[in-house]
Amino acid sequence: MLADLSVFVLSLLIGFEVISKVPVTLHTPLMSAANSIHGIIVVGAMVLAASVDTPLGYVLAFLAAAFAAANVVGGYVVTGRMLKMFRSRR
Amino acid sequence: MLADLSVFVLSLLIGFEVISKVPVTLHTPLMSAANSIHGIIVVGAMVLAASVDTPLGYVLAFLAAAFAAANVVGGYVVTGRMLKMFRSRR
Amino acid sequence: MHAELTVAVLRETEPGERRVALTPDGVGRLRAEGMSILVEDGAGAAAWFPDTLYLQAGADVVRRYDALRRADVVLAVRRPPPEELHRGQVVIGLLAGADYPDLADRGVTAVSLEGLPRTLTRAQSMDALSSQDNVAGYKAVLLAASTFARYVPMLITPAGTVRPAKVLVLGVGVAGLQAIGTARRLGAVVSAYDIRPETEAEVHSLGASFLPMSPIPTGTGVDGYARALTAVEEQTQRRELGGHIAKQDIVITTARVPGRTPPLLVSEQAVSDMAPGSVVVDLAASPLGGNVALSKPGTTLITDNGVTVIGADGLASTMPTAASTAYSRNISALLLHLMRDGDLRIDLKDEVQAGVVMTHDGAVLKGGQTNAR
Amino acid sequence: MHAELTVAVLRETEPGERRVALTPDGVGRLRAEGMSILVEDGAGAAAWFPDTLYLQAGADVVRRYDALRRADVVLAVRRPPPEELHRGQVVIGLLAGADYPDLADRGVTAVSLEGLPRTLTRAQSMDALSSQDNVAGYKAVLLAASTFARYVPMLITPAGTVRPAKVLVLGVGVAGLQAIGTARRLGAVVSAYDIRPETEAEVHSLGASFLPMSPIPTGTGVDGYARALTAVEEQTQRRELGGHIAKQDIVITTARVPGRTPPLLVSEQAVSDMAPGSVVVDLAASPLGGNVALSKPGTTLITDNGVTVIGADGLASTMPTAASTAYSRNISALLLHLMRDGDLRIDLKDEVQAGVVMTHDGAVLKGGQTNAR
Amino acid sequence: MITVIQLVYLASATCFVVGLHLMNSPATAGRGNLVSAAGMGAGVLATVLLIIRSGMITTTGWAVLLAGIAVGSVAGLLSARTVRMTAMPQLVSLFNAVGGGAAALVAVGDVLRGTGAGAPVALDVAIGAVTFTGSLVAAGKLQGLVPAQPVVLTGARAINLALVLVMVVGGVSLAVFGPNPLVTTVVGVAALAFGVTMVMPIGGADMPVVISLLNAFTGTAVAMAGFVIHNDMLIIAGALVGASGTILTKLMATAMNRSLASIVIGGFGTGDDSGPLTAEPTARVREVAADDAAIQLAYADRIVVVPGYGLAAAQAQHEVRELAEVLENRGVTVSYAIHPVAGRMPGHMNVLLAEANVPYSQLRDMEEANPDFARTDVVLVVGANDVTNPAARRPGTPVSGMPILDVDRAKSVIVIKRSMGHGYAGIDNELYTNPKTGMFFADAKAGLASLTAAVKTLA
Amino acid sequence: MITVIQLVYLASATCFVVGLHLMNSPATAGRGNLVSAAGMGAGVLATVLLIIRSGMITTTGWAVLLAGIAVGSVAGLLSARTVRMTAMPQLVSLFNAVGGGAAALVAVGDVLRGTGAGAPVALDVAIGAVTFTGSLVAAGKLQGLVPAQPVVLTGARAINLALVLVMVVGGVSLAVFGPNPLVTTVVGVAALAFGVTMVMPIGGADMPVVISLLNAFTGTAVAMAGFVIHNDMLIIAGALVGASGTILTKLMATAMNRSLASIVIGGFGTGDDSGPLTAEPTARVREVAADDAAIQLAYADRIVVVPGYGLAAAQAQHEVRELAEVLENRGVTVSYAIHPVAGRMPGHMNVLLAEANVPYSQLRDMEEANPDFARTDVVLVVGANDVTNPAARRPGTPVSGMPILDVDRAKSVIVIKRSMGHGYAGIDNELYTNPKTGMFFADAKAGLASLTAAVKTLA
Ligand SMILES: NC(=O)c1ccc[n+]([C@@H]2O[C@H](COP(=O)([O-])OP(=O)(O)OC[C@H]3O[C@@H](n4cnc5c(N)ncnc54)[C@H](OP(=O)(O)O)[C@@H]3O)[C@@H](O)[C@H]2O)c1
Ligand SMILES: NC(=O)c1ccc[n+]([C@@H]2O[C@H](COP(=O)([O-])OP(=O)(O)OC[C@H]3O[C@@H](n4cnc5c(N)ncnc54)[C@H](OP(=O)(O)O)[C@@H]3O)[C@@H](O)[C@H]2O)c1
Ligand SMILES: NC(=O)c1ccc[n+]([C@@H]2O[C@H](COP(=O)([O-])OP(=O)(O)OC[C@H]3O[C@@H](n4cnc5c(N)ncnc54)[C@H](O)[C@@H]3O)[C@@H](O)[C@H]2O)c1
Ligand SMILES: NC(=O)c1ccc[n+]([C@@H]2O[C@H](COP(=O)([O-])OP(=O)(O)OC[C@H]3O[C@@H](n4cnc5c(N)ncnc54)[C@H](O)[C@@H]3O)[C@@H](O)[C@H]2O)c1
Repeated sequence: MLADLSVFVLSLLIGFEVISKVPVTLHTPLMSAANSIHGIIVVGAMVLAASVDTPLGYVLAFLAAAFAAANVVGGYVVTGRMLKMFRSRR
Repeated sequence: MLADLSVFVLSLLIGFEVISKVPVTLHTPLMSAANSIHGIIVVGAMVLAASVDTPLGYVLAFLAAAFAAANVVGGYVVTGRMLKMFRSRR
Repeated sequence: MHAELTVAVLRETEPGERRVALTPDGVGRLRAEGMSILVEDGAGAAAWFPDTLYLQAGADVVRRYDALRRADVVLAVRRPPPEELHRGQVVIGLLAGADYPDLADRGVTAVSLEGLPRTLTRAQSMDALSSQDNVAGYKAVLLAASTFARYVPMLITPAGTVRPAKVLVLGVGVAGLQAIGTARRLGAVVSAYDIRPETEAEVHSLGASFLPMSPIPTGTGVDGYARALTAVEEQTQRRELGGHIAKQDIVITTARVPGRTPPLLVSEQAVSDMAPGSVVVDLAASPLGGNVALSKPGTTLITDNGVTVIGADGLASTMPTAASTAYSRNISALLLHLMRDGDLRIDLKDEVQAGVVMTHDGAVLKGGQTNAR
Repeated sequence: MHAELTVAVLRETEPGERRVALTPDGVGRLRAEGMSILVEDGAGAAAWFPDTLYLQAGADVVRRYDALRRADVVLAVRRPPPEELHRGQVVIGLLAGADYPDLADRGVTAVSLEGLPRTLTRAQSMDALSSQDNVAGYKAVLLAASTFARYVPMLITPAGTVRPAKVLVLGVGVAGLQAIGTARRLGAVVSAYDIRPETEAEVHSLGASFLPMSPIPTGTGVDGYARALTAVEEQTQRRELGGHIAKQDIVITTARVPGRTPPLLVSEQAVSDMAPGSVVVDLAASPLGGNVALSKPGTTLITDNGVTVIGADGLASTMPTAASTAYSRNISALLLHLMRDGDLRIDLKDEVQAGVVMTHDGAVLKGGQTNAR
Repeated sequence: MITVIQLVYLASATCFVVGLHLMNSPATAGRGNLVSAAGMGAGVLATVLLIIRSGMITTTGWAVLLAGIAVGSVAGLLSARTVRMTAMPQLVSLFNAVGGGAAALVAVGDVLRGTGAGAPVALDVAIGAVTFTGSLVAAGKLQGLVPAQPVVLTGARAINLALVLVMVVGGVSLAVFGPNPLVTTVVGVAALAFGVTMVMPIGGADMPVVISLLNAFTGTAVAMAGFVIHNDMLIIAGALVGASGTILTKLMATAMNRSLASIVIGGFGTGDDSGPLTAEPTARVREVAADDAAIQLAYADRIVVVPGYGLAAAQAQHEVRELAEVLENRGVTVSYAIHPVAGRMPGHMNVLLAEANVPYSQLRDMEEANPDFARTDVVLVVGANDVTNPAARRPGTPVSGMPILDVDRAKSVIVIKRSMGHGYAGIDNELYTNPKTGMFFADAKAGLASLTAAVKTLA
Repeated sequence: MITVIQLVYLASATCFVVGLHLMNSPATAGRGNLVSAAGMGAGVLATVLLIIRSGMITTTGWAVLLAGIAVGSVAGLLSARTVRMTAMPQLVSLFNAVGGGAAALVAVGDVLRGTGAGAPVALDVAIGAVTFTGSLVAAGKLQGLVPAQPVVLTGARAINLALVLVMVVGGVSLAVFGPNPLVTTVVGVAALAFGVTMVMPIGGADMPVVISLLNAFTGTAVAMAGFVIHNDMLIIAGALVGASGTILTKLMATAMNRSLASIVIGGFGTGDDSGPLTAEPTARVREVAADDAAIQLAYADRIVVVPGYGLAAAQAQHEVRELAEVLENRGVTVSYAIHPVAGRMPGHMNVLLAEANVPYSQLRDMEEANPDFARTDVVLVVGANDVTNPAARRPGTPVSGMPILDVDRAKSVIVIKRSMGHGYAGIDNELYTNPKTGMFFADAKAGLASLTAAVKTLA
């Protein structure tokens, strides 16, 4: 638990540091990128699916997996589309 | 060990992020500041002193404590002196 | 009228007038609209447009008599003698300066560029007063700088440091603004003054400073022009200006009030307080008086204390190529504006025409009566 | 000599010469060094320095005869008549233009500013050729711009767009550089050319472009001056320049070679290829010929094809206040340089003196024999 | 094996950090997205190995999992591919909703198994659920399915307080007394309700900020889920998003001149009070900030600058030349279109631009400039007004009949002026309400300087 | 209790991060140092509690500990207080040595107790020991106690290889077979030797980079010590310093136009080969980079700009005005001193500066400017040479007798020019070798632009 807390705090610090001076136009793509990253909850859904055996559990697992997968896949694709706008030159 | 490794890697990432675009004139004070921070080894020296009971151990502990303390105290004072140069205006 | 409008361009007769009403470039433009152009021989010579260029542009170069006889429309800079014109003819130019009845009596339609409603945005391309004032403002600075016995810009040299000349521009209309811009280009330290309050920002927009003077209530009159000041206001203004003028190296005055003699801004005393070698250029100099007490149009005099006072008269005419090029643009834009379906048709409901048409069908119209400027 | 050096300032006698050798400011400076100053009455009037200013500065204003009689040192712009000077007197000025024996014969010590070794860094404050050329280069542009019948800068106006004037400066010495700078200030598109290769960077440093011409081997001669070209080289140069000149609106020439007649750069053909209304100013115009085929010093002529050719002569004198102020600095710096312990002492071992002292003790010295410029 | 998986997890987390880092600049952003996606892929693969190795998963579990992933992936892919650019924000909000929902479900599942441990579970459920409904409402508002105006229920404050109380009490009880499905459900339901009541009162204009905030919430929820299932990668990634999302939210709020507190607390209480007031005048103009304008300029091929009296008034001639130089150094073609009556005197702009040494070759008069606007990427209008007013093309206005610079033919327009103030003719300019036009409200001198600075920061 | 201590440790580590973050800008650097020191204090206090609570420490232990800390603190304090500013780098290097030494000793102590575990111990000992001797040698080189020139022993490459081999084999054996005092000693001794042989062949000019690298080493050693004694704070702080130190080292090497690899590998093999070549011409001139010049300018009160022909040649008049404006906006007083013969024609500088719209009121001629130089903080010489050459004050040079701008009377001078090239008079300028003078080698236009950019980044 304490080790997890260290990890949590350090990750927060990284999060603060990494978003330094971002141009306003990148705000939306960055938000979208962050959005895709929290799609990592798909791992949680997988772990959940591996540990349930009741109908309710399966429903939960299905929902979680579907939600998370939509988040991951959609998130990266949308972010990629947004970023294409910047690739016109050089 | 694995948790420690996570902590280590995350701290490395923070270290990389935190030194972003530093003006050349701050290189020396920053180096000095980083230098003071590794004076935290004084904690190691304290832990060592708390766990030894042989003459050799005491010698080691004494040396480690003296070394580390010099690092800490000297480091912060020197850094402070360097930074005073920037405080002339505003 | 006939299928093709015939337009004549006359050689100016007034002495010292070097401009021409239409340039070869303008000939091409009007011909493209289906007009045929007659140019009096030598009309453009003084403005460096030889007859050959007119011929190349497609005009007929003819004798004055022929041009006048055949023309439906006569383009001129200054008013041609009325007796040369015939009934039904249209004459366009800067015709003001005398009354219009003689033109009306001959049945000539007189169109004067001076009557243009200048605040009308779409009429700006016809605004000859602006284009000619612009030339005058520019030239006034060159004239002053050439007359001035010192450098205008600051220079730090092995033979000493010279401070930049101080230039004051009084009256910040079109000519005044161009004078400010040109003087700044040459490196002068420029200040300016006008009674219209909106000019302060315009002066700053050219990097010059505005003279700190006690404010005069609502100096702006109608149509963006200045109003005439009362005698008391004028006197106060002159006195206050005097102190500033004494410190200047070059003073350029351009102040005018429509339909009035120009205000007297620089008194004799003010001139005599200036340092020897200073130069004053009065762009408003007129036979009835100018902005400067001593100025006479067309003459340069040197006061006892060594101040050169130049009564500028028709400076635009001393830069005839530039002035004619702009004038030609203005007059052809106006001519085209008067055209309806290939024919010239007077229509006094049109805002522009109401301003510029002075006589028509034997009558002196409103524009001609108020005798704008 | 006496304890106090007496210095006289003469009124210039040459017609059109408006400069004065010492300004009231210079009087103050020399008096501070313990000299007493005599000023001929009216000496500074043409340069806008009235006698009163000289009196205020501590000079004695006297008649010419008195000044000449009492003076140890005579300061002049141009050479005063030798017969007015007396034995032992020192005369300082721009004395070249004739031979020196007459001065030597009268036992006068002649010190000419033209002989100054100009590459000597510390002599720069005495360099009257530079300071006067600087005035001339500046004034040449004003003159050309005032003569030119169009605008120099680009202007986009409701009456059309005017392209900036193209100005070509030939010969990029002191006058040429100042002409470039001034023309650029006015907004011209400036190009320039000189045979000394180092001038290319200097031209660029003023934001102008250097004419692309086939290179001429080692155009630099001695002392930083240009060398005279061979007849073949000259002809090639003229031919090549011709093509460039035809495209220009204004051409200003300043090319000189020490001790020679100025090179002919602009042929008659080149002038006749220019457009009507163009202006050529020849700063090198001299009785023996200038840089432009048609130019005569002091006269302005208009060619058949409408090109105005101005043979400029002593332009510095048309800006007398600026020119005199600089000259006064130069001449007093030189005078002070000649002083040793409060006395004027000729010492030909001194590099500067070796250059400027033309006659001394009845002999014409080296400087006077080579007759620099 | 477990060690290897853990190492992969750590590597994945590192990829997320590096990916976000690269997204800080347009030049490397694309690569950043790929790095982050690679991390994601590695993490998922490692987890597949993990659950295979653990051998606990049932066949049904596999089926459910794969079905869920398939359904979600297809839905996500299709929606992401087909959505119009303008609808992106609502889609992001939807992804946010499902992400938060998934995080909440993971905790719920844990509670069901009776293993869910204390505070993290409560936080996960509460934050995840708030994010779920909050994001749905936000998406709805942007899409127009839910009214965009602030909707304030009577007694909103009381309801909000009650919901928060329920969540806090439930959370504490979960933390103290251990997992309890009923309490979890109560907390979850309260959180779902709170998500709605929190976002409903916030105006549509503030939605981007709210979405970003909810994004940070999801990140935090995922981190909590990481605590719940003891997975470092989830903790790292979640905390990363939580923290960076928070900063981003703050930056966005600042860029929009809003304070975060006023948005959220405004929502809490009396509704978006400043919204309706400013909505009217600015409703139809699109405001842009220096950074955005800079990116538009920096990535354009052809730019035309249209100077006007405002440039002169601000004496910004040097600044405009400097910006043009910086852009040209990037390979952008820059020219100036000078209207004949721009400024207050004939040739006003020429005097200024010559002073700033703008090369004559870049100046175009109206006749030369107008045909080229259609091929221009961005027109930068600096303190010009009347000379660009399309009203001149219609009769009946003070400027009617004056030929104008046809800047509205360009692909996009950026206007620098201080306000919606009028020009010399004293009339509104329809250019400013054109959807192509971005208004950059600033003094010309300062505005151009900040544009230059912003362009310089772009790699 | 342990939990609280762990939380304090985490807080301390956070303080280090925040402290370093604040050190990124001169404006907040002071605060950063305090925050970091506070973190250190908290960490030490928590450790005191920890060892009291563990109750394991003997009285002798206490005595030894306190004595050690007292001795070290006094030594550190005194040396830090009394050292001259110019000797700071060697002192930092000494602190570095003792820090590395302490880290190595902690691992050694752990091995003695028989608990030291595997790879971390080996790494700690090896890195700590290398740092210890390496830093001592570096400090010695800077202080002049050890020859600053690269010292290359015959067979250096072979010796180095052998030492590395010993460390690797020893380290692997420790990792695989567990703690062993003898092997530890062998590794430590090899590392001590390697520290010497590594730094000896590197030239004095590269020492700052080497010290920074050794600093990063110490950080890594401390992190390893953290692994050894299972202390997160040590891991975090050590890794932080290790990573940031590495980046810093790279930045420093780049700023000095050296590649890190060439410095270290150069040291390994043939010695600092490029050193002696460049040493001669630049030996007596002090080169400055844009950022440093910018800081000098930004924090000055009075600045005088001295333009010369180079400004004209580069057509940098607009850039110089812009820099002056940025500085004035910070409250710096800026004026221009114009020498009468600066440039190539009378009034050359006037033409240029007027074109850039420099206000006349800021221009001073030589007579006005010279008396003020003594009260000037920084003179910025832009492409001027002869007109500042103090050789003019002595007879016998081509410029003798020419009055010059007395820029060498100012507190400091920054010269922008492209090289050590001569001016018109073709002679060396003694100003450039004046210790007050920093040479910023750049084209005037580009150099001024980068100065402006750098000044703008300063808060
Ligand atoms: N050229 C001539 O000869 C002449 C002579 C007289 C009149 N005019 C008339 O003047 C007008 C010229 O048109 P234009 O487009 O150049 O100018 P304009 O229509 O007068 O508009 C100028 C705009 O600049 C903005 N502005 C003022 N100060 C500013 C600053 N410091 N920074 C940024 N923006 C600033 C103002 O908006 P904000 O207040 O919102 O900033 C204003 O809307 C025409 O109507 C023309 O007819 C021309
Ligand atoms: N004013 C006059 O009337 C006149 C006329 C003729 C001669 N002179 C002589 O000219 C000299 C003027 O002195 P000064 O100090 O102005 O100039 P200077 O002594 O000629 O020195 C100019 C310096 O500028 C540097 N430079 C050249 N291009 C540069 C660029 N693009 N960016 C940055 N630096 C550049 C050169 O050094 P790098 O190559 O290292 O960059 C050079 O050392 C005096 O000796 C004077 O006697 C003056
Ligand atoms: N619509 C347009 O775009 C357009 C075009 C050209 C001119 N105008 C405007 O027309 C107006 C008149 O310009 P103009 O150049 O023909 O003016 P003008 O020649 O009539 O007068 C010149 C200036 O003198 C000033 N003046 C008069 N009495 C004065 C006094 N006692 N003291 C000081 N100054 C005094 C006037 O205010 C004016 O600025 C200006 O506002 C000008 O901007 C507008
Ligand atoms: N020491 C100093 O600082 C200092 C001061 C003043 C002048 N100078 C130098 O003295 C030199 C002469 O200057 P000047 O103005 O008296 O020169 P000048 O009047 O003798 O000649 C003017 C220019 O004409 C050029 N020229 C001659 N023949 C030419 C030809 N056939 N074609 C084209 N150009 C030709 C010359 O190269 C020269 O640049 C220059 O190098 C100048 O920089 C140096």
